[in-house]
Amino acid sequence: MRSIILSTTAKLLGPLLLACSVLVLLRGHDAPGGGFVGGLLAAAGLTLRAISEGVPAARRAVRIEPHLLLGAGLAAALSSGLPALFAGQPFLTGRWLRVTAPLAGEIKLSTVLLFDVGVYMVVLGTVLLMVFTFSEE
Amino acid sequence: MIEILVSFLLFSGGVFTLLAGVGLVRMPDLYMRMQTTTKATTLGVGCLALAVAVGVGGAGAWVRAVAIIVFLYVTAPVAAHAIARAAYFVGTGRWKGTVIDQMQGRYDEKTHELRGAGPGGA
Amino acid sequence: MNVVIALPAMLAFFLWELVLANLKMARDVLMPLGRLRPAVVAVPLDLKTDWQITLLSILITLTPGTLSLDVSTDRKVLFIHAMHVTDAEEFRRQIKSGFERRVRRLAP
Amino acid sequence: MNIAADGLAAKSAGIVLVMLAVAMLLAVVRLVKGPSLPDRVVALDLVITVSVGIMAAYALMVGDVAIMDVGIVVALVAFLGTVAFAGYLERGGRR
Amino acid sequence: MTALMAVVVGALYAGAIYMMTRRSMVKLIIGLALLSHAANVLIFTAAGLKRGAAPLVPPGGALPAETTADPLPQALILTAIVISFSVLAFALALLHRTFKVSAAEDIDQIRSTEQ
Amino acid sequence: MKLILTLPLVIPLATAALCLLAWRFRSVQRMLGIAGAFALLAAGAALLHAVLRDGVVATQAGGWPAPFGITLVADLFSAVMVLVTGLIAAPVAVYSSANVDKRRESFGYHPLFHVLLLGVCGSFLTGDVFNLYVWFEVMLIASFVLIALGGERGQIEGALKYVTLNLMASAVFLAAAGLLYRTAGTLNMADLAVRLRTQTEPGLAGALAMLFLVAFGTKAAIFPLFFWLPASYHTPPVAVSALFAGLLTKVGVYALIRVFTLIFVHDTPFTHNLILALSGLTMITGVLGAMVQNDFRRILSFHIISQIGYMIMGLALFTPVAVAASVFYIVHHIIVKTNLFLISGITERLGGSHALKRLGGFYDSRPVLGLLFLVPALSLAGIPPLSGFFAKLSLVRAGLQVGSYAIVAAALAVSLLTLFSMAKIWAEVFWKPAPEGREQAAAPPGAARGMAALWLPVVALALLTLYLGLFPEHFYRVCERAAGQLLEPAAYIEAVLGARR
Amino acid sequence: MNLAAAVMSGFAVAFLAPVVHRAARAYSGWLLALFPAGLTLYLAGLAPAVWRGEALIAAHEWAPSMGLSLSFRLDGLSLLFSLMITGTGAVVLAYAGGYLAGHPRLGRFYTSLVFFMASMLGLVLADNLILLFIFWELTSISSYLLIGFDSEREKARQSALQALLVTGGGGLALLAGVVLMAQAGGSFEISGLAGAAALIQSHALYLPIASLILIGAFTKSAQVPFHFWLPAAMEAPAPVSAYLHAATMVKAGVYLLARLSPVLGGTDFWYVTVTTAGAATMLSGAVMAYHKSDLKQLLAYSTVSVLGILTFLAGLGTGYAAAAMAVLLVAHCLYKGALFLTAGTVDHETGTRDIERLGGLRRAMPLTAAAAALAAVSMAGLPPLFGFVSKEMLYEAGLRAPLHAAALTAVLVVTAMLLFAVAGAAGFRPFYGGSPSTPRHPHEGPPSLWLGPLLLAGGGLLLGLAPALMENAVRYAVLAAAPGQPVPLKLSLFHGLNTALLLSAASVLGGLVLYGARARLIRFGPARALGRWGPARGYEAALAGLNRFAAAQTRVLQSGHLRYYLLTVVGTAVALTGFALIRGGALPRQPVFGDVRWHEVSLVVVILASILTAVRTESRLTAVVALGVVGVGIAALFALFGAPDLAMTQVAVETLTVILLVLVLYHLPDFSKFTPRVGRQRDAIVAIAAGSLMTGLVLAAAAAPHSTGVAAYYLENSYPLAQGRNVVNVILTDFRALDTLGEITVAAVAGIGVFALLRLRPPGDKP
Ligand code: NA
Ligand code: NA
Repeated sequence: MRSIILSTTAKLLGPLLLACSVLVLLRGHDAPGGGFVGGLLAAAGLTLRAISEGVPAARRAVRIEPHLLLGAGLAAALSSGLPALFAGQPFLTGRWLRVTAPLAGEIKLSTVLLFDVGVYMVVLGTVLLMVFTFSEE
Repeated sequence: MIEILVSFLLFSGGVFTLLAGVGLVRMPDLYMRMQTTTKATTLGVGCLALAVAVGVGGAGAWVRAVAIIVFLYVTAPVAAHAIARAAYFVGTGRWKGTVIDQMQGRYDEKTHELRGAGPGGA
Repeated sequence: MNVVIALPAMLAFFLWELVLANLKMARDVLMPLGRLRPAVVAVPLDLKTDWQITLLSILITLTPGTLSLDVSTDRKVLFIHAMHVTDAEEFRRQIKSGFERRVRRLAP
Repeated sequence: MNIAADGLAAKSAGIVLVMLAVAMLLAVVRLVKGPSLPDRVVALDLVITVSVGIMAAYALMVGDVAIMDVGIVVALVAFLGTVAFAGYLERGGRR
Repeated sequence: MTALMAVVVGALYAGAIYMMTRRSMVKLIIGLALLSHAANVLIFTAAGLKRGAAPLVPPGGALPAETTADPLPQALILTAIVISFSVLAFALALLHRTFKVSAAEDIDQIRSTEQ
Repeated sequence: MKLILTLPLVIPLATAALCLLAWRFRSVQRMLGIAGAFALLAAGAALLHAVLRDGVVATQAGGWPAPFGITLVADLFSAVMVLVTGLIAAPVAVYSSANVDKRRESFGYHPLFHVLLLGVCGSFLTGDVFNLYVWFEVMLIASFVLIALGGERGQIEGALKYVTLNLMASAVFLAAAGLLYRTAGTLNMADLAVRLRTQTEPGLAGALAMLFLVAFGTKAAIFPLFFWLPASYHTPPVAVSALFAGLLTKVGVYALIRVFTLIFVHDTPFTHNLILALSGLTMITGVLGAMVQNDFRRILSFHIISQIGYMIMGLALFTPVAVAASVFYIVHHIIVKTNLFLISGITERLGGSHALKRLGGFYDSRPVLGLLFLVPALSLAGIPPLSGFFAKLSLVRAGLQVGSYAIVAAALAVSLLTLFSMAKIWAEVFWKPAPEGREQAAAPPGAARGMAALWLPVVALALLTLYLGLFPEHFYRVCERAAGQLLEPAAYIEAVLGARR
Repeated sequence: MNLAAAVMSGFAVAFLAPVVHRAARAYSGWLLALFPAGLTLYLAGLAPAVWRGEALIAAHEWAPSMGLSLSFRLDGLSLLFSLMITGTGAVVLAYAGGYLAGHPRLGRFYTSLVFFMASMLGLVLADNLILLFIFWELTSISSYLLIGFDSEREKARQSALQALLVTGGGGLALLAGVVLMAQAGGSFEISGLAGAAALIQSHALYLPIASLILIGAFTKSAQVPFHFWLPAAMEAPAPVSAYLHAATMVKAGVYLLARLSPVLGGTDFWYVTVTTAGAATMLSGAVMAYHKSDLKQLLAYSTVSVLGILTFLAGLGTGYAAAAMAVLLVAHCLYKGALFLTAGTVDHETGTRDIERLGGLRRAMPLTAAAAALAAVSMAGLPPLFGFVSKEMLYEAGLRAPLHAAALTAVLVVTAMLLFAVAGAAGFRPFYGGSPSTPRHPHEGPPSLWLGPLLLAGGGLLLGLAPALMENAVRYAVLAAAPGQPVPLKLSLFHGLNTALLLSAASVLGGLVLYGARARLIRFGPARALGRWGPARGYEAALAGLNRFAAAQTRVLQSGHLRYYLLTVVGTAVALTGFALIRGGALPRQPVFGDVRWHEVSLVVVILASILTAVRTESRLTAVVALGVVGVGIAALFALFGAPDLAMTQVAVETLTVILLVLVLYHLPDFSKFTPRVGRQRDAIVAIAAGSLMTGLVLAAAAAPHSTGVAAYYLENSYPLAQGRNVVNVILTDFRALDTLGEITVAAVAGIGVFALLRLRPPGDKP
């Protein structure tokens, strides 16, 4: 839809949604949210872009092909389960690393977060793939 | 005191939202319905969000309340704009009491361009 | 004018208008419909950037009995639906001296 | 600072919740009556907005701001549906 | 409230099944969408409704509030939502293709594989 | 244990993920696909070996104790099923390389294939009802895409029915799982077994059992829930048909056997007699459906239904011999039916059609193919000494032991009609002279491409059928032990819940 | 070498046969005949031991868990049969090499034939019942492949199928009978059942067991009314007819009767059923043979008749009968084998098998004529051929029948008269008299074509002249088939002037008369009617009826209409679950409303009204909007009942769904009402029933006692152990991460699916 109002708003909301999505992803373990909603929010941002500026513009904004996002997401989620396996624990057992970073305070790096990142990527990839494909019909 | 302020905000929000509902049912054409809903809900939800911020207090509540208000204030007009525009294309009727319509006939049916200058223009 | 002054000024004006608008709206919703004078008015724009135009249209939508419908493709005209229009010219003047002026100051 | 779960504000919230729910019902009346598709979309829009209000009032009632997070997400993404409908109508899609 | 929710569940299922048994292609989609809602609300209701507190551990504490909702059904429903959304999206694409290849909007016409 | 139970999931998922990452590189995907399938086969063999050695094995995914986390558990039945999955996956992967065209390969055939395997293996290994739902869905969505991949009219129209009916079944499954959680307070199947056994009042459990019966029964394609299968199985490329024919319905059968031996055993006079009646009707309606078909793959499709009846007949009779017979029958059927579909692909490649009336003359032009057809075809009809005979014999013995004469009579009559169908295919495709004008069509361009990849899997599966027929004892013993574990699930429960009890 | 190896070697040779054929070409028949010849010698070498009363046993494990062992047992009965099988096998293989010389499928023909021979040998040697059944089925399969050998002809394919279905069906009955018998008698070994005869015969299931086994035997041995497949099987090449459908396979049923009569026989049921079937078969077979003019048909019906006689003898159960059976088996094998082969040669050389069009062939093919004449004389029961010995013993057995001896003997005599006439028609008619012109000009074929028939027919002469050669073989066969019965006779051509001899003379006279009057009698024979209304028509009608029923059933069930499928599935679910719900008494008497808040009620109303709108509207977009309201309403409920994660996800997903729906609907047709009113009402009833059921289930679940579940564990351990405050998310990413792993796989595949469906189109499809 060609509209100045829409496309200008999209320029504001797109990055905002992406930022929110990362926030939701990272906070998901402690507050409502998580990889799935995060991925959906990110996808919503890009969907908005696709609606206001057309799919090619949205594709340019994503840079990566959605298929690769799917593969990478699945690989990330899967590989989050493997360290435990090598350590003799059951598949998908969580392994944690606490890092104190400036600004963000204490960050819990963990296989669980990696798992959620995988979820995020897959959801983003699949929704984008769907929206782009349907839009381009 | 805070309880009273919160209650006041709450009731304001509730009343405005309810009015939006009434307006939506009562108003005679699409555009007038949109007028009532957009306006009333923005203030309605705004009051309610503020009520939470004041009532619950703390950074968490305030950040969330402000976020809701800002997001809603940005997105609601865009949605209204999109719908209004679309309604023009599908020819949704205007109320017979509409006195002036300076947008009539300015949309190009093919390109969807909206002419700024021309007959009836400013 | 400085943004530091313009922004709060605009916000204050907007909030005031908002409350006013909603009170008017409450009246409109509850009173007989015959009092309403809805109209779609073309308002010529002096704003240049997309950001300004968008901001203006959002503010207009959020406030009294007015609703931004669309901006002409050449960005020169904003079409506004309003609930009480007796004189289109008067309405245009109100918009231009109200929100448009403030928005222009915000981001020249 | 916090409000008591059984204080005035919480009670008000309870009443306001009913008002909001009634507003939602009114929106559904418009949904059912139509007559045009844009009218119905506007009704959906109102339902969405009112649901944000409900979440806020409820958050206040139970004193749990986590519910507000839902409102944020709603406020952020729900308008996309409306925009999509608009785009559909603009493209000349059939009702 | 459970009884009312049970009615919602029933209405969702009935609506879904009625729409799925129409011959009009698009109604099938609506039916499928209702169907996924139905299952979710059913699980949610059957698990026991508890007003208020979400299963969150408040900052500083190690345990959630005394009476929180059962988190497990919520997790199950979340998973189910994602799955049914995915499947619904696929079904949409499939219907789209069906209409394109068989040019029939009446599902009863779609029998080429069984004749 | 941890590794060996996890590999059947990790291997296909990793293969699928890597294939997605190699989206643009078809040949890389193809090699990954074949390698993954063989790796799965190896993992299945290792798993069965471990279970034969150590008894029921279990691991708690995420390291959370049962019943709070998700348990992966393999008794002999599960292990056998996983191994058979590998045994089917490997040949079909090889066959695919010559049967599936480039277009489909470019649009994700290989990752989909492995996701399907993931869903199948997950279903066999999970010890959790809801997780079973998830793996079912994984399998289903992959099958949805695979069946429609290519976009031909038949595929799409078949897929519409396949998808809709399976979604209905999934909805029933999901509802049943949710209600079961409410009733028993747990989703872990071993825990459910314990809790439902100690529950004094069956009440809701009986109704839930019926929901599960409908959900799994639809997936298994029993009477009167099988409609999706004949509507769709003959539409995709043969490799896909073969994979589906071998594996998909059997996951439904697996689930039926699992829940109706482990969880819903409180009212067997009702539930299992109901299943018995359904099994008879499934056999009969399926075989009668096959009688009137005139298309190679559609005949085979209807026979799948018919044979599902045999598989659940063993479950319904609910004796050690009967359940062992069911397990034997399932494995036999998977190998044989897959092979028949693969053969139909070869005759299609050479004869240009699946329609019986357009085929013919292969007895003279491809006598070895004739022999290769006879092995699975006669096995399917229960002709000795092939695998199907021992499957049938065991079921007959089991039925006669408990005096279920009607079902035995049905089973025997249906096996005669199966023989009739196989003879019909034989007569039409092999004996009958090639139809006029086939000579030109006989060698479509590129027909010779990768013929070895088509033949080798067929030979391998035929040898497997012969092996199971000529040396049935060893495998039958395994089935007997599997049946023992199924009917006396103490070991299963112990392995899952451990010392907690 | 032991018995198992002897049998198994046959299968190996069968699959080597094409190789041998490719190497030896013209001599392949001779070369392959060496194998059965060798087996004959091997078995003959075992004869002395058997005749000393030893039973030779070779037992190996096969599948003990299923009652199957690879156990073989050679006693007098088996020996008799196996010598026939291997001996005739050698002759037939040699003959086939000449008869089918140059045929492109000769290699595979050998395979089937040798495969059959091995199976047949296994059948008569098997001691294990399952093993016996396995070989039984294998003979059916090889028979199928051999009947359909000329597969270009549809008739051949149909006949093959018919034989397969009839014998296969009988086989299944046999399987059931055998398993039941083993369960009743406690053993799968025939030798093990010998002592259990009383147990089995007093078993409650004796009648079913005996009936099932008899069905198996009767179908295989072509007893009326299952005989029709055998004449149809004459589609097979002559060597097959001679070998399978005269000399050996069809005798498998008789073998089974003889083998099991110590276990099952001796009861009234057995006696009456078997002798009646035998008598009916011998008579009707003979009548039908008499009416045929096609050489092979005539021989086939005469075989049916002889099979009837053999069955009859097996049913009598006396030592006399067993001895007569053994002698007739051998005699028939020799003369009928020879006659089929000469018939084949005649067909091969002249191009016709119609005896009306044949004559005077003895001039062109003297050796064949000689063989045919010898065989015919034996068949006619004239001295000094073995057939005469056989007939004498037959009458003797008939006269000594325990019941109705006179009537039964009369049937035997009539049959013999008819067979006398048939023998004349088959063995003399084509070779004597004038020489009408035939499609091909006949001359004597290569040795392979005449040597075999001559050997068989000569065997009949040799045994007729020196019947004592057979004495041991017959005695020990009788000992096996009728243990404990006296074996009273010595085999000789002349037993003195007794009743049997008089009957013999009478039957020769009668036979001569019938032969002379044949041309006149066949015109109004009852056989035509039997051909038109006989069981063959029954078979066809049954098959056609079954086909029609199958088609109708499939049309109804697999109608192609998705909505009927859905209604059936839903209806089944509702019926079963509803029944179980009521049966279990889980439905609460009163719904539990608990405390209800007004805003919740409003939300519920919002949802219900939207569902109704979605269902009732005639605008699809309105339905989508209504769907959106339903989704948002549910999300609000989730939020109100402590599930913010759910609410959040629900709204996001709902929005996305709406977007996708809107994108796709653009390309899809409008809502339409296709279903007429009645159909709509029916669907509505089913839908409402399903909805009510689900409501009921939820209410029942809510009323059920809440068991302490696993929920507390998650709440308690989420933060301490899994380091997450959002318990739901911790479940998703940690406690039950495996679910989520599967779930994202579903999502990923769905994305690919959408992409592939919309982008990958069949070649030539327009975008
Ligand atoms: Na999730
Ligand atoms: Na974990």
